[in-house]
Amino acid sequence: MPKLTIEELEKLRERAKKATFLRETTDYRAKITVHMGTCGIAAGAREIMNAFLQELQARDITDVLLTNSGCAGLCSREPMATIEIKGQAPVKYVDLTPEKVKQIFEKHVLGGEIVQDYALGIGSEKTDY
Amino acid sequence: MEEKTTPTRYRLHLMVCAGTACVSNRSFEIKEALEKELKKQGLENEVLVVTTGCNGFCERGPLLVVQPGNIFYQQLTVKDIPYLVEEHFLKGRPVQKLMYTPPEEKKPIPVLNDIDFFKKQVLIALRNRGLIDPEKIEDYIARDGYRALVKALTQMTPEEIIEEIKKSGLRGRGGAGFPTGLKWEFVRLASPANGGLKYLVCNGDEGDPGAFMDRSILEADPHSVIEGMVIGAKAIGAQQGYVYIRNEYPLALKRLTLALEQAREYGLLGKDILGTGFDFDIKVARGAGAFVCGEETALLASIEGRLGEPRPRPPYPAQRGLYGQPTCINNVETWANVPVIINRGAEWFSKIGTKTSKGTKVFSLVGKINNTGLVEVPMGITLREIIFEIGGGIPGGKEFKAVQTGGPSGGCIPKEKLDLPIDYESLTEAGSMMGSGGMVVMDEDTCMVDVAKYFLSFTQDESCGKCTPCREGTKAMLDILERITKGEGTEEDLQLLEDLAVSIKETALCGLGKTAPNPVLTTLRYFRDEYLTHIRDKKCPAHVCRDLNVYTIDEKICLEVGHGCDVCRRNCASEAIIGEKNQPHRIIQEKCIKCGVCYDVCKFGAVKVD
Amino acid sequence: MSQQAFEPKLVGFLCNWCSYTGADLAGTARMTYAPNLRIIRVMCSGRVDPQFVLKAFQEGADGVLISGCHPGDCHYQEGNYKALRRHRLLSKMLEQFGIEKERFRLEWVSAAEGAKFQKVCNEFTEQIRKLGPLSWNGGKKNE
Amino acid sequence: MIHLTIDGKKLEVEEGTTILQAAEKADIHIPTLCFHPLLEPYASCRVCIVEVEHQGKKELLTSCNTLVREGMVVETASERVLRARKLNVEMLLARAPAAEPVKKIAQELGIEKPRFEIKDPQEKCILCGLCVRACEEVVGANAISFINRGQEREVAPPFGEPSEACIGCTACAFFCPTGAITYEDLYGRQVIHEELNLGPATAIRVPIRQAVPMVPFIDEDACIHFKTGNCQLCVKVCEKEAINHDMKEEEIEIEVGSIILASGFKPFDARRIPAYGYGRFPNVITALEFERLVNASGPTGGKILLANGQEPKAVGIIHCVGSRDENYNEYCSRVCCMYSLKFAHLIREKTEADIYDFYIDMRCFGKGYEEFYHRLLHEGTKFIRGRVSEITDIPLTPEEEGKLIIRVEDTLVGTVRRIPVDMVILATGLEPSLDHNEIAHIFNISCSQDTFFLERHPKLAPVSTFSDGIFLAGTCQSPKDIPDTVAQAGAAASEALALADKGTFELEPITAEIDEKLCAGCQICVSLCPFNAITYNKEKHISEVNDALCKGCGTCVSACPSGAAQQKHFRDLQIMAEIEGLFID
Repeated sequence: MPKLTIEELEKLRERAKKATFLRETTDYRAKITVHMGTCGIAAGAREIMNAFLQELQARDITDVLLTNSGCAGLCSREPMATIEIKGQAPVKYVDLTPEKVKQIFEKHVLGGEIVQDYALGIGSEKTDY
Repeated sequence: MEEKTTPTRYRLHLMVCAGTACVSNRSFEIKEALEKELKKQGLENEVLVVTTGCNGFCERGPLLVVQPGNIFYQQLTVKDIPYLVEEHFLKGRPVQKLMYTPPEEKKPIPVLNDIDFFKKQVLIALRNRGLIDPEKIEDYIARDGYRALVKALTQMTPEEIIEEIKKSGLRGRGGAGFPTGLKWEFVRLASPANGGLKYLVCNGDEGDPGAFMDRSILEADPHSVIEGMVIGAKAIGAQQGYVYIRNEYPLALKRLTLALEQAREYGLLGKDILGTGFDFDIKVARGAGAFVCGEETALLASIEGRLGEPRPRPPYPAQRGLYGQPTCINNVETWANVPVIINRGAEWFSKIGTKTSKGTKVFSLVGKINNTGLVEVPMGITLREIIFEIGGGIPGGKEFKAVQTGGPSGGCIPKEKLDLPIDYESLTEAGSMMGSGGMVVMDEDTCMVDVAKYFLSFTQDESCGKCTPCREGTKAMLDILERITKGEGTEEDLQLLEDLAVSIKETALCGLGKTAPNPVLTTLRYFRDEYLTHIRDKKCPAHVCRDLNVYTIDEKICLEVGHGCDVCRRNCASEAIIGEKNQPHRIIQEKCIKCGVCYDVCKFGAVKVD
Repeated sequence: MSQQAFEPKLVGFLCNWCSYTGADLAGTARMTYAPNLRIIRVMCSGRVDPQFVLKAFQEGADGVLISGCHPGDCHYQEGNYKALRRHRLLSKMLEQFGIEKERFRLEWVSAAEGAKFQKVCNEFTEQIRKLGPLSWNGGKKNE
Repeated sequence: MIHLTIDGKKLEVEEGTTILQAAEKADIHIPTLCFHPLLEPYASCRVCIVEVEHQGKKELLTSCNTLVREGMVVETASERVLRARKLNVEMLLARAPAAEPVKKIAQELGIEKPRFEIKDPQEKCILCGLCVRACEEVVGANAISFINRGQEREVAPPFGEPSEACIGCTACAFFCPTGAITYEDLYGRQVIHEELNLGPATAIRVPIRQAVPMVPFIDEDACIHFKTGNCQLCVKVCEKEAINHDMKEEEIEIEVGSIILASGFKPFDARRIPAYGYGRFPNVITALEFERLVNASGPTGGKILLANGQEPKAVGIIHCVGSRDENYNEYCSRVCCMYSLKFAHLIREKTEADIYDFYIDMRCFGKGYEEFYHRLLHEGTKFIRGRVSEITDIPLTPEEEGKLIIRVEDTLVGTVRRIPVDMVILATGLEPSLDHNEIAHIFNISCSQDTFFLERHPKLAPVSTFSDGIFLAGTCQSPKDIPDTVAQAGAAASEALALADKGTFELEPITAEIDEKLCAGCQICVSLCPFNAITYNKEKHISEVNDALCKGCGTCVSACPSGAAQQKHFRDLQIMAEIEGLFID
């Protein structure tokens, strides 16, 4: 590693921040929860999780929180994911596939437009996330 | 430099504490188990395991904090890992049984920030604790590391840096609390002899029993110390720095050495730092663990390879220090504070704390307290807040008796002073001192004479032996305390003890000697009765001083409750207990060696100690 | 002349400072030594011109002694070294003339060495006595 | 200048003065233990504490290292000071009850017995560090240091092993205020100064008390500075600033007209006669050692004592040690008889001892000498004529037990006798000085058979040498006593003076000359001349002799191929004629 100049240090800082933002950021624009109960995993939730991760990585997004939770109770419609945009009501998507994930991610997470086709329903409460 | 692709995106960062306390609780095994288990579950690309420096809540180690979310897992064992990985990291169900439950409560607290221990802390010196891997410079840089350095090197003159530090009100965290900016100014204005260099030293020789602030900072965030030192070097005009660190801190030594290498590699140390033309490098000097080497002149002598003993001041190191040159010597914690002050400004810093003592102070909270560990609190916080809110009070529902601050040089503060706001002046006023931040909590089972004896035996043992009062005086005081705890003390002894303590405090050569009588002086001041009980009644109220204990068996309880179980007799090594099964037992006092075994083995409370 | 009756005629060139004084000492110390040596005083053994030696042999000398100060002790610093060099060369030349080199001797005798002078003198006389007369006319026309 | 008050006295002292120094100026005594004016303050004993009031703050400070400040008010014996000082001294007394300086201060402070535990009643070391600092600061050897901590602290060389760094200078013992360090303790490195040893006691000394000039010198072999480059304490204490270690021996050329050699003698080394046991028996001493012993400024203050400090009951004086002996020197050293008689007289005067004088012949040739001999005969000195064959300590009879026995053939009685004595004085003879031969070489003079310098003529020129302008005086020429030496020295001085007075110098007439007509200009003579007396005249193409430089050796003459060079009075023709003359029977 050659010696840094000040500009290079700042660039390095930017990159390092992206690698570690998870540890600090509490202020997310959106939160994606993949439901990963035994039922979800059996139905392919891992793939869904990976698909979301890839989307985040590919677009280098740091203001969206991706997390998992246990079974949401509707095992027959797994894999499921809940998407919460800050200030809006959470939306549950069901019967997901990686392709659907892509669309949902682009339209809903990035665009803010709910993909009604895949959505199970929209919650009434609003999230503070 | 080649641009790298965006870093791998993980879903979770698992921050495993790898401070010395957790390491000795096998946290590295936890880490390995985690990695193994994650791989098994195919999560290695989703979940990242990070080793961090000391989290502070050492009582509960090994610790794991899950990010995002700040979920706090504690007292982990390797056996817990497969379950934890599957449940939480795979299935998203946080594991409650591994979370922290405060004593006398039922419900666990999942999030770190909600735990009392962490709630009241204000992190400046420990700002990166649990958030970075100390062995990765990138992690430090991500947390605004070396930003203050850039500012100091490019936007500030040395005078401005010193002015900023002066305005911040930062005072030496090593004990005496000398204003840091003023010290820097002295060194800046001093001219080196014979065209030599000025030196800058980081005092990492932490010797107080039960104190581990410096170790923790060096282990958790070595770069913050390095950055502080480079800024200091710029301010005073030094080109060579030393970190004096105990060789018995292998982990801190390793991480510091690694950090220095990384900083050098990145051009943050050495020649032409960040292309600004400023040269400064740091060497590591390892100490052999003599307490007196924490005294600055002894420390400098030790770096020079001479006998580690203090020399009279003046001249102060700022005038004639290392190799006879002006030397700025500050404690680890002080250096770690510097980058933050430069980054956030003196004004911000000086808002924290009291009128005379600004910022925060790291304390190591140990002794009879629920939450032992490392805490960083703002100056001005009361002892009560630290002990009862952060520290969670005294275990076993026992009564708080005193807190010993400032290590062997400090004094014991009784419960009447619990509401004392902590700063340099108030502690000195109370007969103790800030010291480097040791805080030993004592409960009702503690004998204050014994405590004084303990600390004095430590200073007596660690005295370099150079000056008469410290060498001979501490020994003489210890002899008196020995006599008192054996029931052989007289009231003249007490007078002599007090005279000695005052005289040593007044005439000893260095800080070690001058403060060595503090534990005796404060216990005499606040717990004189206890001394008198030892002397007059030949009794130790806390039953700690064994020679003063008298063991007896309550024959009624022995017979009626215990039915003369005979366990005590069988366990008595000196055959001092007579009695047969189903009969009451009795202790022959002449034979009793006061070992206390009978007291410990009696299940019925028939053995009494007085 | 029988061999027993042969009394060699010897010529000695003695330097003024050492050997001549040494001879004087031998005399004042009443040491007896062979009367065969006839002494010519020179200021320094370095003054001894090879001609003198040849002249002496020519005139009928059976042996010639040059005696000077010990090396390093020369009153004139280095005259005796020059005598030494000349002695070496002249000895070779004398051999070519048919004169035994034993007949030409160089000795270092200091002013304190009266006894040594005595010894040298006696030895040299005996040596030449054994060698017998020289009878060398040195190329001088027979008279 | 700084103004301060010490014990009510107003003082004005220079900046940079310590309180201790200031107090000393005001004649105020502050007790100290670890302080030494030649060493940096160490401030470890904490006995010199004083109470200082400065800018409204009153504190106890050590006076040895605290510098004075304007307006300081110092109390050296306030109640607070005394209380603390007393405790510190009391503690030191408990540590080192045998340390005299501590005892003294303790007494001054009214401490009778320490209240603290005494570990070793014989302990003297107070850990003041003077020895360690002397070794570091003064000597620069760093051979000793403190080891261990606290109560276990002690002074020792590295690892407690004899230190290679120790140069055996004993500075540590010198600085030790309590006598805790002794020479012998230094791991056998220290040579104990023998009672009768004439060797150096200190690096700076006058050679002997009667030395002329009476000026001290630095013995480079003993001086610490020349070993370690440090120390230079003498420079610090010399108020006249007369000491300069950088001074080197230098060669000074002085042009003179004449030189008087008075290079003296050396005494015969009595070790060369093993049978006399010198060096083996401590009570066999040489004449010079005896001379030192009886000297009032000597090691015993002039008392005649044996090595064990007792007075001898019988003393033997042996004459002609190394003189009149074929094995050593054949000549008579001339002075021994008379000084032996003097010794006998002194011993008679100062002790009750029997005196035996073993002589070959009594040589009392000078004025009043014979009379002195007679006086001694009357005083009862026993004169035994005979050469002593052996001195032994192996007794044959009970009387000889513990004595030195002198075996001698008494030639007057004709028997071999064994005489037990306590002390034997060897009347060692005189020998030319050590650099005698070197001097002879430098001045190009001869030595006589006895190896002393040779005079030009024993009767006609007894102080001249064969080198013009060089004269002899004293024992370099032959053994002689003081009157003779003085006489000869006077003569030598007159000879030299005569030359100087005359203003002219007579040259030997025997110089070389070069006949201009015959000289071919070959320049052989030029290169041969050891005195550069011949120069080549380029104009005339001939060589020319400078009469003033020519010493007349004639080397050039014998080398001249053309016969142009001739020596006055020793012309070729003259010598040839001489040779011819030899053979005219």
